[in-house]
Amino acid sequence: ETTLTVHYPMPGFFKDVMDTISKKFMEENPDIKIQFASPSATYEEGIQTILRQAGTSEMPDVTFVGLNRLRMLNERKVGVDLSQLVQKDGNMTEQGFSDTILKLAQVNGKQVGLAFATSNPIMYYNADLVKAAGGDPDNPPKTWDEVIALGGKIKALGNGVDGIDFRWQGDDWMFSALLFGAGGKMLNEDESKVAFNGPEGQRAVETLHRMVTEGGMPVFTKAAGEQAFAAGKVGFEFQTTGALRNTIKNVGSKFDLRTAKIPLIDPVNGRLPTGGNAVVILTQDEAKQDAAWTFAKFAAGPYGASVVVPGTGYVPNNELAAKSAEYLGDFYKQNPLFRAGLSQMPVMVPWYAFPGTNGVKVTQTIVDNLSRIVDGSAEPKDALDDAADEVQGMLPRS
Amino acid sequence: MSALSLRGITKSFGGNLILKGVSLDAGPGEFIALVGPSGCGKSTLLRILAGLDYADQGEILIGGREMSAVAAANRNIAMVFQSYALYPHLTASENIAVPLAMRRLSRVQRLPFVGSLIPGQRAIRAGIAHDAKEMAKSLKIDHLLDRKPGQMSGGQRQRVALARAMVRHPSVFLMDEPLSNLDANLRVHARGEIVELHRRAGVPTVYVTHDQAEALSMADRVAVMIGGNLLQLASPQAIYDDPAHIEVARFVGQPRINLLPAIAEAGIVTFGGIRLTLKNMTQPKARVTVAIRPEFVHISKSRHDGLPAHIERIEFLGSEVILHCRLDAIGETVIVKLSPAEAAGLATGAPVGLQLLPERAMVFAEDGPRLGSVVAAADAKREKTHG
Amino acid sequence: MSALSLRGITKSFGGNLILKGVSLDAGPGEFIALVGPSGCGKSTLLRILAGLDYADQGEILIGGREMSAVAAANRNIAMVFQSYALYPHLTASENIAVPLAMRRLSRVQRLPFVGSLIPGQRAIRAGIAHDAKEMAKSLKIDHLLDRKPGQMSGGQRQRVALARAMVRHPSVFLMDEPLSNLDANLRVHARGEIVELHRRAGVPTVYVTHDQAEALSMADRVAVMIGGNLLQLASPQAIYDDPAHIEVARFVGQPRINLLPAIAEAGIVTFGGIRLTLKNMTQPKARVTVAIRPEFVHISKSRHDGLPAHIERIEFLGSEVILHCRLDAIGETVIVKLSPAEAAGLATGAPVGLQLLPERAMVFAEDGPRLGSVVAAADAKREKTHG
Amino acid sequence: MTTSALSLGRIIRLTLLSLGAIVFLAPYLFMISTAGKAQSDIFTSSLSLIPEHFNYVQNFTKALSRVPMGMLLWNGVVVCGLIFFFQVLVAIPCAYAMAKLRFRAARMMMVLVMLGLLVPIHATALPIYVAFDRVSLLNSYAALVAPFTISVFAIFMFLQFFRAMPDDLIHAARLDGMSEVGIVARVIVPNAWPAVTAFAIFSVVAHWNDLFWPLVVISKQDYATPPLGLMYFRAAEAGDDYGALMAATLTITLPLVAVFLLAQKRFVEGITMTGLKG
Amino acid sequence: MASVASIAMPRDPAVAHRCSEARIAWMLALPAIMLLFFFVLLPVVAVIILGFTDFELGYGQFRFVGFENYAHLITDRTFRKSLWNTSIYAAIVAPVSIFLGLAIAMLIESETTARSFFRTAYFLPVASLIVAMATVWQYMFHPTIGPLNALLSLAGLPGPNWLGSSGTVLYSLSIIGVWQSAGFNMVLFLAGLTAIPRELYAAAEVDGARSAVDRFFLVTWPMLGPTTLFVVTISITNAVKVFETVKTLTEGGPNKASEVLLFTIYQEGFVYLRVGYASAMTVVFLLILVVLMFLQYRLLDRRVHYT
Ligand SMILES: Nc1ncnc2c1ncn2[C@@H]1O[C@H](COP(=O)(O)OP(=O)(O)OP(=O)(O)O)[C@@H](O)[C@H]1O
Ligand SMILES: Nc1ncnc2c1ncn2[C@@H]1O[C@H](COP(=O)(O)OP(=O)(O)OP(=O)(O)O)[C@@H](O)[C@H]1O
Ligand SMILES: O=P(O)(O)OC[C@H](O)CO
Ligand SMILES: [Mg+2]
Ligand SMILES: [Mg+2]
Repeated sequence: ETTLTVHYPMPGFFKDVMDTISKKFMEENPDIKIQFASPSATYEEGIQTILRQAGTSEMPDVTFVGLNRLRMLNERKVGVDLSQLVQKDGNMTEQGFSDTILKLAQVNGKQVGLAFATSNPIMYYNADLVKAAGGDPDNPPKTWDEVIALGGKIKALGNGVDGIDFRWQGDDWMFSALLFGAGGKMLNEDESKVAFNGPEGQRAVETLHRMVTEGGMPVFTKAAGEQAFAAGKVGFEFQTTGALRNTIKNVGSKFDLRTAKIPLIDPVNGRLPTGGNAVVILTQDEAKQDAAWTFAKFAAGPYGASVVVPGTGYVPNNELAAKSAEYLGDFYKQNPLFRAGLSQMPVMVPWYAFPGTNGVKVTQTIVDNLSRIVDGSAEPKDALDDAADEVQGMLPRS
Repeated sequence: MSALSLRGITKSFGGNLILKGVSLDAGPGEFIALVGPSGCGKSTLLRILAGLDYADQGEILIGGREMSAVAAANRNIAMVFQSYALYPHLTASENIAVPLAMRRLSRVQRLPFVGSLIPGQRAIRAGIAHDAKEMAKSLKIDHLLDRKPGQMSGGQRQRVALARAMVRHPSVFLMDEPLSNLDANLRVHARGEIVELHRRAGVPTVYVTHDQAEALSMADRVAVMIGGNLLQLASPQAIYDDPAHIEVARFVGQPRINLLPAIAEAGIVTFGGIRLTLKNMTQPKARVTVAIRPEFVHISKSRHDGLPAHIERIEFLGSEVILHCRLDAIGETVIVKLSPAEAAGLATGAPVGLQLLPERAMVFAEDGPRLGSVVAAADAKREKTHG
Repeated sequence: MSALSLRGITKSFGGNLILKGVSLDAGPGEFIALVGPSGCGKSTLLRILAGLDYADQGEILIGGREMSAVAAANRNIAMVFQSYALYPHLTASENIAVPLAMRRLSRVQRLPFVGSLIPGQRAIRAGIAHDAKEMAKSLKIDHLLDRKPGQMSGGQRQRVALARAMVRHPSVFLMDEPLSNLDANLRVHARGEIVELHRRAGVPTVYVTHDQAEALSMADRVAVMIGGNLLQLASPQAIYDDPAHIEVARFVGQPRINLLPAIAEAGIVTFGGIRLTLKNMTQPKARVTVAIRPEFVHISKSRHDGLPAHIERIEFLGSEVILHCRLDAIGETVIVKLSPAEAAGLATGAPVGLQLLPERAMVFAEDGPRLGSVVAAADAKREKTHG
Repeated sequence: MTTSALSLGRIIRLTLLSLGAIVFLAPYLFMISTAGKAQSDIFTSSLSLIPEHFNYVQNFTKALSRVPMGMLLWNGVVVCGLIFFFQVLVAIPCAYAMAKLRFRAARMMMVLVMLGLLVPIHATALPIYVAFDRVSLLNSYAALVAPFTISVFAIFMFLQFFRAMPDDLIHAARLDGMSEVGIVARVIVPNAWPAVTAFAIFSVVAHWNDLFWPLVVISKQDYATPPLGLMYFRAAEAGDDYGALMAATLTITLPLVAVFLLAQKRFVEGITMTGLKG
Repeated sequence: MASVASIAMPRDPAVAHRCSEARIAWMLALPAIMLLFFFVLLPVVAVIILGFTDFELGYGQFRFVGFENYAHLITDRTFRKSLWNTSIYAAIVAPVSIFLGLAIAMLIESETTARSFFRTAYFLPVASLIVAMATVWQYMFHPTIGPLNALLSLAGLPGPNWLGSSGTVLYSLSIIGVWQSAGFNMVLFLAGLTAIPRELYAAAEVDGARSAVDRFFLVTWPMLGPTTLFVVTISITNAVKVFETVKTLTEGGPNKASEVLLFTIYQEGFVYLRVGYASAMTVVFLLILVVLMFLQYRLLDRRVHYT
């Protein structure tokens, strides 16, 4: 019998999901026992825990890492390269792991993990407010211009109501939603130069700026925005589809909650970043690695997805799960709110991870400069250029 | 009208009745010494007078004015606390200056920092410091003015506390054992200062002490409080020579008064072979106590001269000698006070004869009150001898 | 061999020399009273003896054994502290039992919980409780055995502290003002208990007190310490009647000895019109002080009978009366001690004549030491009168 | 001074105290109210303290069943108890030596103590973590307890307290035949109760609530402390289960409040050394 | 340590005694000294050494880089910002919580009814778990649906964006800081107040200290000296060590407006994983605290009266 210690972040999202999956897994694989390490509150704390424990006896056998932190793990040579295991299996596609999906958890061609839960940013809206402001809830706005205009009208309703909550805080993910949506890129091809302050980037920050000036977006902290939206005080909210289940619970029957695709600045070339996390194998023990691989595939596989998707709001990362009625086929018919994320799957591209040791700091720098735009203390262009300058300085020299 | 009067003060602590209706009047400028055994409620009475504690019943009048609604700070009473209660963070001179500062400086001038900016306060402060220094001089602590209480010996602290009370011009002085920690010489000196101050100030003073010499020598009247009752309030002479109650007789006088059990019947008191005739004594046969002070017992080296006794212990006290003698007849101990010259040649164990001066004997009823006075020795000779 | 001896003890606190080379020997079973003004270093000396503080120089021997390397806990000394130092968390009986438990119970038996499982400890504990109770009875605190120090009055606490020291069988007793907070009657009783215990135990005892009656009546010898020096160590009688130093004379005796400035020349001392002849007095002309105790000054109502003076103040002390008289000739105050009978009829301001008994007068050099003794009054009559 | 009637001053005083108490308790009112709300009731635009549907049972059930609350509380008790025990055991003799014995290192100790007071565990967590890993101490009660066995706060506090204890008391104990260890055990400790109780409050509160250090050294749930357990209700992203979170918080805060209620009487009773004169 | 004991027995009795006393003192203090050594001194030394390296979490080795980290610190905008923010925060929270703690303690002390209720009410924040309370404060401070702004709007005042705006975030955190620590100070002051002999107040009354203000300045304040010194020390260090609220509520934002020292260190060390640089920051942080304490003791200790 093999015992695997499994660590995961964000128990608020994943505790029930993990419990269900591991139970089922142990039923199917009686010779493998799953035991959970204390979960971490966030992706960041999760990776800190892993890096601290790397090489110690405390290191878990399996962990789940935010997609944008895989690069960091790889650079620090923590975790097992799954490429051989993928090759050995040979039939990954049949198991539902298409190349696109495998790619989400690759760094420089190396298979660092298997994407477990994937997300993309969507638009949540309060149909009651939209109606009150003269919009058509069944026909939600498709461009940022429409969103901003309607947001302004909602704000004008008064009574402490705000138009938009765009989740720009925390990390660069939502910024990349605007940037990629305009067809832009973070760095140039060889990753030596900052590229996010090109015209696409400028349109992205301009859009953010207009949400504040015209769309009725206040300066919210992360939690404040979410709470205000749940309270029915915000018209549009833009954030990960992963938060859908919780948003539904928080809103209850207070208002008519709807979701829709997030607008793209460039509807043709626009892409969206993939959020979520991947399962990573840490153990160096051969026997455990096999067991861990089995678990990784199970969790990231169709059954896992069929648990994760309804339990959270993430989009299925496994094609079998999405298509087969055995898993999720009927689910989307019955739960239209979950369709927004699903419908955006074709435009998902990997969440960009910056190279070098300053990866995390770069994201923080971008967020800090965004906040200057949102609170009106800097012109969008200036803030963007400042961010570009600072980030350029943090990129690896060679 | 009396300057200070207490009427029927009672006070109990958690069910224990400590003061059982104490009444007391003091004339203007009268000095009253309050004595009594430890724990009898002396300090409690002073605290009630000062407004630091409240009586359960009774009233307090100062200068004819009812005080119960007046806060301690407004009664204008100066008090020396038994525990000194000096401010530990202030120097001796600052301690002495506090009551003056509280009276001479305005509310604003007293504030720290701010106060020192107000015009005029400097001159006032100088005056206060001067007065404090004068007071300290008269109590011989002027060399300690910059020390804090922690750096002084017990006696020095006590004098600072005394100076703090004496520097003021209050309407009443209350002093709670203000000299207990001084050595004999210093005590005599301080006694003089207090008497002098009291004469100058002419305000009623209540003075608690457990030193009888102090009480008897300083006071106009002495109040003896025992078990929560004021048993006697009279001149020192009367308290000593003419106690109204056996407890008063027992408590006052050093060495202690001799108390001998006796039987009284039809005006004749009999004990250990002695018979005394009492004036105003009519009651039937009863147990009584005969009391006689040690200085009124004479001793003779012949055991046939008076009551036969043996010397049990001899105490040398410098200017006098105390003999403890056991009466052969009734086994009671009688204390005799002699001058060293008279005591010369006496030794422990020696047989002696004791003569009790009958005209100085007092008779008390079994429950305490005085019973008339002795007229004469009916028969001062022994009636029978034992072994 | 003396049971306890101190040799040249010096001690200074931060530059102030407090003890200036104190030497003292006590025989086995000797009771030594240590007196001196407040702050003269009495407590410090006791603490050094007990090993609680260290002398800068000098040595301490107990039973002939050098003590400097012996820790306080191993010296087997019992001490009553001036501040009681009772354990606040223990009841009176537990307080008294502590030194016994420390000695009679083994280390393991003393442990809480575990200790009570060790065989034999129950009997020992019962013995300890019994002894503690007996001790308490003899000091009249057996009704307080279950109270904690916080629930007792000062005098009661002091007796518990006394009991804690007396319950042991130490090799030396040290007592630092053990009776200061008791009222007069209780004090006399406790004095008796201490003397009795001391006699039974037969170990050297050093007893600090500021009560002269205590020192003189209890001690075999009295040590007078003034300003860090042991000025005299002698029998009570000698200390009182034959002081070796003016400071000793001034310190001992109540009321204070009369000190009068005089001039000595060729064996003749002259002051205020009186001339005394001195034995063994050879030095040339010098200022001296003549000392005479108040009981050796006689008074006459005629101012021509002796030195003319006026009565300044009369103090009534119960069994005696103290007169303060100012000598007309030299303006000095002379204190006179009388019995109430002798004082009858005297009033403040009245002129009187004072007779100083010349054979009881003592003469001291200006820097303090005694100068021979008086042989006779060369001329006890006044030479001239003023105004 | 013991007027029980409502004087003007007293009314002002009571009003001030009550208003202040309301302000200080406001977050708790919200907490209690939230613990009884359904998730959709919590964030509404209308201010209502009384839950629309009483969901106390559901939330508390969730709080108790979703995490092994009994085990968490037990771990909390064990860890806080051990920490407190060792802190007192180590700090009292040390503070006694510094306050009442003459030794040359006392000054150096004082400097060390002050330094210790300044260094937050966050600053030294990493070296300690690495050291614990080397000796395989991670994931154990020892790892949770060991770094806090030395409390400079305790030494500092006891030092202040012991300085006020009269020397004569210790002298009396020496003459009664006690060793220095005996004095600490039999005289100092029994009389240091007010200080020990006050310190107990601070120590227990700090370590019961500490999240940082358990997060660093504990990855196995067997040793999770209550705050670590609370993590199950929290996440960085959208939507926590606030009702259950508040129910869980209440569950782990109540023991502390109970401890404080028990302890406060004793230690506010006062620090009086009544075995002594004046 | 043992060397003290090994000195040959000197002849002077005082010295001999002092040695045995010192030996016992060492013995009693030894456990504390050893633990201090292992859990404070040694880790601090390790941090100092790390401060001279480029150590990063996850990488096996590291290099010594001399003062490079310190040189970098001087130009680090974030570090300077967090230094400034920490100063502001401490300058608000320490004095306010000390004053409030004292005021509450005095009010409670002079009150006869409901004492233990008030004590508990004010102490509760000390006993609260900040991870959970963060959520509550988040809500209290919510710009649109929060009760605070709801109250303000009742009074017709526009509510600030408490935690959301870089202008107010530090003050909002200060409010929480005061809320958390006033009860702590209150408890210490209560203990200090009960230790003041009642007799001194009696003496003050008799001396004519009529008003409460007089009695405060004559007795209470000076007698609280040692307690106050203790409270000041604890309050300042605790305020400078603010971390949990920032971590859980604002993550240093918006735009570093609530970046404080410990959070910056944490961020560098645990989030950016640059342990070497974080260690250099820690060293500076400790130096600042040491200097602060030194100054404080210089200024205050000699003014305080110890009974
Ligand atoms: N606050 C109090 N609570 C309970 N009992 C008290 C209190 N204050 C005084 N007592 C009791 O009241 C009695 C009288 O106390 P008080 O201090 O007045 O005595 P005293 O005559 O001054 O004694 P002493 O000569 O020893 O100073 C004592 O028995 C004492 O125990
Ligand atoms: N620890 C100390 N530091 C400095 N000075 C001290 C210390 N202990 C005592 N003294 C000083 O030494 C002198 C002697 O003190 P000690 O306590 O021995 O006096 P004492 O004779 O017992 O007086 P009392 O009769 O008042 O008890 C005093 O002047 C005192 O101020
Ligand atoms: O929450 P996820 O997994 O969808 O990831 C999205 C980013 O964290 C949003 O900032
Ligand atoms: Mg009294
Ligand atoms: Mg003394």
